[in-house]
Amino acid sequence: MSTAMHDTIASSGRASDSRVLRPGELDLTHKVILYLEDISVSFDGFKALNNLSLTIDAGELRAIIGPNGAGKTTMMDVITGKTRPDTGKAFFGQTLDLTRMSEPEIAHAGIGRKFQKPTIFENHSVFENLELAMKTDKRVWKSLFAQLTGDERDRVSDTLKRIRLQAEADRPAGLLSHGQKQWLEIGMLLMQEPRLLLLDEPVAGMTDEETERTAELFVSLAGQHSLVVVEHDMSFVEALGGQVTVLHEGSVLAEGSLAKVQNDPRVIEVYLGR
Amino acid sequence: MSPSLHHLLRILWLTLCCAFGSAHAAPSAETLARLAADDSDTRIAAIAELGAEGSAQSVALLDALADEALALTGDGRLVILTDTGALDAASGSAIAPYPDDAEPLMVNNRVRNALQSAKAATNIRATDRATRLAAAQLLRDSAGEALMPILEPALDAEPDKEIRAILALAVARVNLASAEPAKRIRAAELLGDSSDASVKAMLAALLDKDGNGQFAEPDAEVRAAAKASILAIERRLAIADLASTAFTGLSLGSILLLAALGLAITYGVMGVINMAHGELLMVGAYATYVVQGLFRTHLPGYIDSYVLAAVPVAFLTAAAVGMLMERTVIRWLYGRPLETLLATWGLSLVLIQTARVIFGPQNVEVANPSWMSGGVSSFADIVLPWNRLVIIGFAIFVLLLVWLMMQKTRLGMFVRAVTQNRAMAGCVGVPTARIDTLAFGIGAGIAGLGGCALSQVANVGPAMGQGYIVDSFMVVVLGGVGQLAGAVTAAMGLGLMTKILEGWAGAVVAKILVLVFIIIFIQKRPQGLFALKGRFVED
Amino acid sequence: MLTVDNLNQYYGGSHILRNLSFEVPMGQVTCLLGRNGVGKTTLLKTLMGLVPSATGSIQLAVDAQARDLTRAPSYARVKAGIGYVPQGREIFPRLTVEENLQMGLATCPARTTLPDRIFEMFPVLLKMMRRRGGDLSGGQQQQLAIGRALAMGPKLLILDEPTEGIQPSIIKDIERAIRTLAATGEMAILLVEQYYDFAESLADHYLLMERGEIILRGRGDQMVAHGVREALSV
Amino acid sequence: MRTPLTVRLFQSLPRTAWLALAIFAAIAWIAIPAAHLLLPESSALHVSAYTVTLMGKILCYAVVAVAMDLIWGYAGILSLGHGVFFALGGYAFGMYLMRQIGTDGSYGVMLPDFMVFLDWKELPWFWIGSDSFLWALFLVVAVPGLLAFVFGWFAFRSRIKGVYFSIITQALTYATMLLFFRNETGFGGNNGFTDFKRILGYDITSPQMRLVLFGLSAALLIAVLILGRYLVTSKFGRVLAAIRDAESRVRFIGYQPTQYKLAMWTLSAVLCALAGALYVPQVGIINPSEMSPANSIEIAVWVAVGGRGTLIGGVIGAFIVNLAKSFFTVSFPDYWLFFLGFLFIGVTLFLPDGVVGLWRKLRARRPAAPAPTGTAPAVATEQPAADTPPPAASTQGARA
Amino acid sequence: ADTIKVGVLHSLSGTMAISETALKNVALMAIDEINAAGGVMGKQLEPVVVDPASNWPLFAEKARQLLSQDKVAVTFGCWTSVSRKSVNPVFKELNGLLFYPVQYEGEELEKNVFYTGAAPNQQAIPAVEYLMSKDGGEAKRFVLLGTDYVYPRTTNKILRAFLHSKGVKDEDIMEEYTPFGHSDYQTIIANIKKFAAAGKKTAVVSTINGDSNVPFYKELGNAGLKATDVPVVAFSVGEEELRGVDAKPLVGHLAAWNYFMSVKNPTNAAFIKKYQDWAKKNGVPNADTVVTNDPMEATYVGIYMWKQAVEQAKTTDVDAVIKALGGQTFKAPSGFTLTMDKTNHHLHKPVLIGEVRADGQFSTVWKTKEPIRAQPWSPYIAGNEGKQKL
Ligand SMILES: Nc1ncnc2c1ncn2[C@@H]1O[C@H](COP(=O)(O)OP(=O)(O)OP(=O)(O)O)[C@@H](O)[C@H]1O
Ligand SMILES: Nc1ncnc2c1ncn2[C@@H]1O[C@H](COP(=O)(O)OP(=O)(O)OP(=O)(O)O)[C@@H](O)[C@H]1O
Ligand SMILES: NC(N)=O
Ligand SMILES: [Mg+2]
Ligand SMILES: [Mg+2]
Repeated sequence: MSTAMHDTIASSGRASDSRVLRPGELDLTHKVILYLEDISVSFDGFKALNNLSLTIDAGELRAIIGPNGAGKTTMMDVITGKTRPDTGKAFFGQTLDLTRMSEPEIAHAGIGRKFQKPTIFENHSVFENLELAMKTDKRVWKSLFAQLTGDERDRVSDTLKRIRLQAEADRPAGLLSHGQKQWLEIGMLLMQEPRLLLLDEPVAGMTDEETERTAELFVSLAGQHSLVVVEHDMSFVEALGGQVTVLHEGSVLAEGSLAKVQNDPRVIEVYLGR
Repeated sequence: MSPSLHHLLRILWLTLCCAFGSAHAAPSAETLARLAADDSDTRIAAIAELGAEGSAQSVALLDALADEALALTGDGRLVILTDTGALDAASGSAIAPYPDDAEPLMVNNRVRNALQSAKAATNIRATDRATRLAAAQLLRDSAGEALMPILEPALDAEPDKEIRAILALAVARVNLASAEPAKRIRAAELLGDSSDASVKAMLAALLDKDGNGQFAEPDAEVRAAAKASILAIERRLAIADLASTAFTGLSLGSILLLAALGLAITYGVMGVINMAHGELLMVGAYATYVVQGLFRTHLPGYIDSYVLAAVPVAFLTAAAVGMLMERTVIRWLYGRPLETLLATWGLSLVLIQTARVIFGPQNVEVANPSWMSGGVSSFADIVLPWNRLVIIGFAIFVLLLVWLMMQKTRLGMFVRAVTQNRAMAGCVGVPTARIDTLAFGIGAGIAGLGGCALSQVANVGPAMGQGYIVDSFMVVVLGGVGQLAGAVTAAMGLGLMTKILEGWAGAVVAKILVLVFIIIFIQKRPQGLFALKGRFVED
Repeated sequence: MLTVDNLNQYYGGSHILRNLSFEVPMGQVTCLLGRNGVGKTTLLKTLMGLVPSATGSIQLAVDAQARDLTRAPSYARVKAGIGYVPQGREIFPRLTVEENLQMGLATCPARTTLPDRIFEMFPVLLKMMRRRGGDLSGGQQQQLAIGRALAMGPKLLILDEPTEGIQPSIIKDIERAIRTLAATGEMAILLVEQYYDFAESLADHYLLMERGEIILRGRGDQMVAHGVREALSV
Repeated sequence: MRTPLTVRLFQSLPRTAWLALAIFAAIAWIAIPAAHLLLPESSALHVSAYTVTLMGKILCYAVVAVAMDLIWGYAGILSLGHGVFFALGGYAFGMYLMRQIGTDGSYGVMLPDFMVFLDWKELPWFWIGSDSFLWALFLVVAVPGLLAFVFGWFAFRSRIKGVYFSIITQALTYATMLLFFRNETGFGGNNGFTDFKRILGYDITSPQMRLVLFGLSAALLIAVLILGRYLVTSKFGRVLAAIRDAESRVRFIGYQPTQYKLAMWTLSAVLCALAGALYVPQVGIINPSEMSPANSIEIAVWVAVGGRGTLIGGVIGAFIVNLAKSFFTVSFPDYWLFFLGFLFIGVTLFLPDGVVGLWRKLRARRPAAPAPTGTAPAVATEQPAADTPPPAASTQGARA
Repeated sequence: ADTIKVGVLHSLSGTMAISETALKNVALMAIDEINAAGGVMGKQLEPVVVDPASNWPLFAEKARQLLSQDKVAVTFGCWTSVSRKSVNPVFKELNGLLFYPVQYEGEELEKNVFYTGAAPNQQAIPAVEYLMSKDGGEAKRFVLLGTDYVYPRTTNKILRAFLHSKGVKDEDIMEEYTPFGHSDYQTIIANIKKFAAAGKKTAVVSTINGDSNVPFYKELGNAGLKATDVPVVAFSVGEEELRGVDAKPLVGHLAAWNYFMSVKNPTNAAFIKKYQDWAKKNGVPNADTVVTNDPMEATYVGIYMWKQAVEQAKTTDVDAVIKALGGQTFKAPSGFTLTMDKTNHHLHKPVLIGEVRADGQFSTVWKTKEPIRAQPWSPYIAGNEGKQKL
């Protein structure tokens, strides 16, 4: 991560120092945007997460890899409030206790998520999908009278271009192919302008070329946003360039640069294979 | 014993009497005349006389009166009407021509009561144990001072322990009013063995004070004995109360379950919002009715087994109707669950009207076979009706059937797979169309079985199904859609709760409270009792 | 051997598959490539009878016996010997893993047992036999879907992006397994794949689709020469 | 450059729809009154009191159907208990109508007859103020609105969905029905309210009053259609539809589904209640059977027949079903259930999206006639039922 | 027109079809019979049958249709009180004429309605008097059991007042209601048993209506509550209802009506025969087992009384017919000659009490010597004094 990037984050952190935080606002005083400590989750006795601890810095782009069933998706479930951990702490910034917030509250606080299985609004057009995701006041009363401003329209168009779905803008999203749905979901995430993006296998089903584009996109987002990307595609992880965390049986097995973890015999044993 | 057989025996008996001359003198003409009097008091006195006399011919006369076969002709003669002709009541000889103007003597409840007592007074001396037992039971509840001359000798002569205990109670009841305190004490103590609320009332009356503060029972010892006995009876009654509430709750639960099990498949497993479910119950019930009719006309001797034959017929008929529904209508609606609501609502209207056209709008009569009529008296006057006992057993049987089918057979697995992912089920080689038809047929057939059971306790009519549809959905949904164990728990829970509340607040309020309970309960368990858990539920 | 002739397919008004003709020979791996939305999945669904084909014919020849499957319902195609691993896994969420696998035996006589091969390839399935399919992780579900298709020992195995979401070591196992299966000479394999390297290393033949048409085809070892990778990234 | 609300309201309906509404309004407010009052009974164009009442009644049903469509068609929440809101609206207004009877009842006192009969000496507390027209209007909105709000608040908060929600709404209406059946509850038991005499002092049976009620029903329907259309085309409507299709996803992008559902639910209930309030003086009776589960199911049936998620479909469905009922019960009293039953079956089988769906299909077919190649056979244009269920019916609604 | 239209307003579908269909049938039969005999004033009667489908607002709508579209001269219809209440305003507004054939709770007198069923004093009160008599078993304790709606509630209110007047105390009266369609009577029957066990002779007065009767009687039979112990007297159970039950366990239970099918007299024999023939001819389901009952007789009587009144008034004009109806007499199948009261629009009716026989018929165990006059406004309800006429 470049120092310049670090500076912007740091300065935004300082900015928030200088004034009183409103309740629910993200506090990045210690540069940490996501803080998981000793998280455990079990299903009928099976420990999907086992004392998992992990911190993500603001602006960081982190890749998470690990065998099938290691608990990657479950971890995202915990962060987004879908699953409540049995034990452990999960904080967004310094102050926001994720284990006590509802999904919309968490989303509102600035965490966005792309699911492993693309989930979009199938009966809405591609355009409407993006419109709904857009960062704005999402309360009932506002939505009754909401109207797209020119600005907002432009933002939707920009995103459409970015995810290459301009031509499909008015089609129902349910008719998109699998890969197109993946893109749309990424687009929705961008519209949300979250501080922290959680991406569960974003390039599954994409061509190699699109995989590269996606990697570029994520790298460009890092800095202003923090990203946590789960993937099994090592060339993609390589292209992301950031730190890599390996999960195994619900806890961290290894952490470091891709090169480092790729040579870790345990990682090769349980994950990469020979 | 069938009435005609009864008649036959009576004729035989009377004939014998006439042919060989009876050991006893025939009842006097005067007594006979009093039997036909206008005034009930006179008649009842005559009945008592005949009963006390106990001659075979008197018994025959009383039986004829009880069967409303004793008639008065226009010219004032008493005759006994039989299936084949008429007999003179006084002589027992056949009369020709048949007296067309003979009017059966009116028997009202009062006369019937007198007849029963008279009959019991005779029967207590019978040789057959069962007859004596029945007579003793009757006497226990109704004996009065007047019968003491019969009761006491009968008690002394009685060899059977059980009957003796009953007779002792009967004697004790009478003795409670005896002039001798010792007898009264003994009686009060003995009556503590009773589990009869009326005995309790009788004992309690001893403890009442009159206007001057005097106890109705002057002897303190008798009062103490009575008090102790009352406590003993009360304890037994309290237990009986609990047991009977539990039984009624269980029974209601089993009926709810039977009504709902078919729906647990068609809706719970297959996802068809089957508004015609109630009508499938109706089909099963009408099938039972038809089988009963066929037995009555073709196999009258086996009428008691008609229900057994009706079980498979109800299953098959309802299954056939169900499969027809599936093939013609529901088949086109998979993946559009809400449309099934509309179409099956339409189907239910059609089925109701069809029943109305075929069988008429009125309810039809489905009788319990004799082995399902009446009940077993358990202690403290609780009668467990046979039909309800059988239905509880039947519910367990059907439940087992459904469970085995769904969980232990490949068919069950296919059905579950098809409803979870129809396209993919086809892609692993399941003939989805056939499975759908079969599964819906089985669900409908199970509903038919439910209908067969319901016909034994409730109405059979065109609109009968409408009364069950709401309850059935409540059971299936409250239990958790697709969860057999949930349906069972829900049915039993609702049954018990309804019955407990009903005893406390009455039927209407109980029903309201149960519904409110359902609303509140679902708040706590938004997916029903046995909610499906797991990560796939939300997606 | 699967023979597809002149297949056409429409969704609403739009022409999705245009005059497709190709073969999938026995004992070989045929890879179908193409960018997102060109119609690969649609083609496979048409082969499975999930969407009715407008025109054209689909023939499956097993043991020198050819069957026309153009109008056959899905289950009949499976009975004829096709195994299918769909895109998006499509496991039965409320059946246990074991039951899911047994569903793969739907066309076999009752009491047929599951081949051990499945568990050798995907040991995790053995560990999770009693868990419900829907509770598995994404990659586990994918493994389950492949295992299910293999259960009955198909004559033609159709795989729609089977490596999606699977960890690298197992992808390698799958690669080996597919090669072994093809090598027995008793199975034809039609593989749709976005993961180019995987496809290239397996393909005996390849087909490249573009907007509903096959624009390039050839032997697997010609993929580099024909510039397939480049064609995919335009 | 925000567009003013009125303009947007106007824009939410296409021009043809405005035209249709205008024609409808003209018929309801001018043609029918004229034909009823001015034309002699012998005239072929005379509209009888019977017809006016019948139409007025169906207009009220149509409002209910539109309200149902708003919550079912657009929010995917199938209520099997909407009858309770309709009936409560009716009862609230019925209380006023009962008070207007004054001393004209059979006991000749100010208390409603059934209270005299129950030996009640004075009005129970919840009847206080019921002689005021305005208070009655307030109750019409407030009571069902409050019930819906409280009920919905708990239910949506607990994330009760699909059939579970449907069933508890059914339990709600059923329980309320039983409650109202009881004489002690204070609403006339099974007999309910009937034998009304006046509204605001005017004779309720006069032709003018009949026409006023009829005109108000038409006005309510028009208003509900416009409002409904605005809602479903607004962002609010889109969020609601998104909740219907993928509620958890909506949560993850930061909306509170509970609030959205609650808003639409309560609105729908209040619209039902208004319809109920207009219904009661027109049909002349309100009793608990309006809350029977079957009645509520029928409301859903109207919507399904007309076409779900179309608004106008509710209106069409309410008219078709109720006119068919009125016609068949007279013409084929013994067999009308067959007709009705087959109508429902036929609609589902052959018109999967209701009558409106058929109409749309017919319209869509015309421009689509010159198909791309002309060789595409019809089958391929059909949605493959096995694969992708038609969007409207995929996941939402009464199924878990 | 050369026909006179006659409305028949009975539910042929829905919950009430079970009872009302037979009334439609008997009305049609009577109309056929009158037509065959030359009609009314030389005009044929033309029945207009509609189905209000057990839906109360629909009753009002259909009534309006009959009166304003079909212009019927008279309507025979309704069973439940609420349906009558629903159509009353319509008949009043359009000045129509309704004949209501079912026993009801009274507390009503409408100019446009003629009540041919029993008022409480023509059914309920004599029945209870009988139960208190020696032959009736000298009951001292009463269970008032009914379906939860106005007719049972009112009847029981009147009965309670009546029982009070006879010195029965409140603790000796148990009042219980069940919802419409209630089908599980286990608890109630257990409660009755308990109540009856207190020592005094107990009787049950049942105003259970419609579909609940079958489960009630089945349970009663199986629970071993015999008529000789605790007799049940019912006001809504007639021959038609007993068709749906196995009557054997019910022998001895009672019903109070103004007519029984089992009544023996030539008029009744002819009436039954006519109906059975008509049923066969018109393809009524189960035509060989059709029965007649009290409301059917009341319908039949009503039609003939109307015919006589029209012929006397020489017009079908409603006001004239109403005037002519008072004092009409008709020899009814019950064996009595019934009179329409001059002032209160109710029939003078005999009261018959019957015990259930094993064949589902009733044997009359008590009857009044002559028809008694109806008291629609029960003297046992406060405030009704001096209201006995229109
Ligand atoms: N609701 C549940 N019930 C039972 N087991 C569960 C449940 N949810 C998750 N699991 C198990 O928890 C483990 C972790 O699952 P998770 O989805 O987090 O894995 P993952 O790391 O995302 O895997 P993949 O790379 O395959 O997506 C898996 O073994 C899974 O089977
Ligand atoms: N049900 C449908 N109705 C209309 N169009 C559809 C439907 N399903 C898919 N399509 C369209 O058909 C085209 C082909 O889709 P398909 O799923 O076959 O693509 P694919 O090649 O498998 O893509 P991917 O690699 O992303 O999985 C896409 O443009 C898609 O939008
Ligand atoms: N009037 C009656 N029986 O409802
Ligand atoms: Mg995962
Ligand atoms: Mg694809």
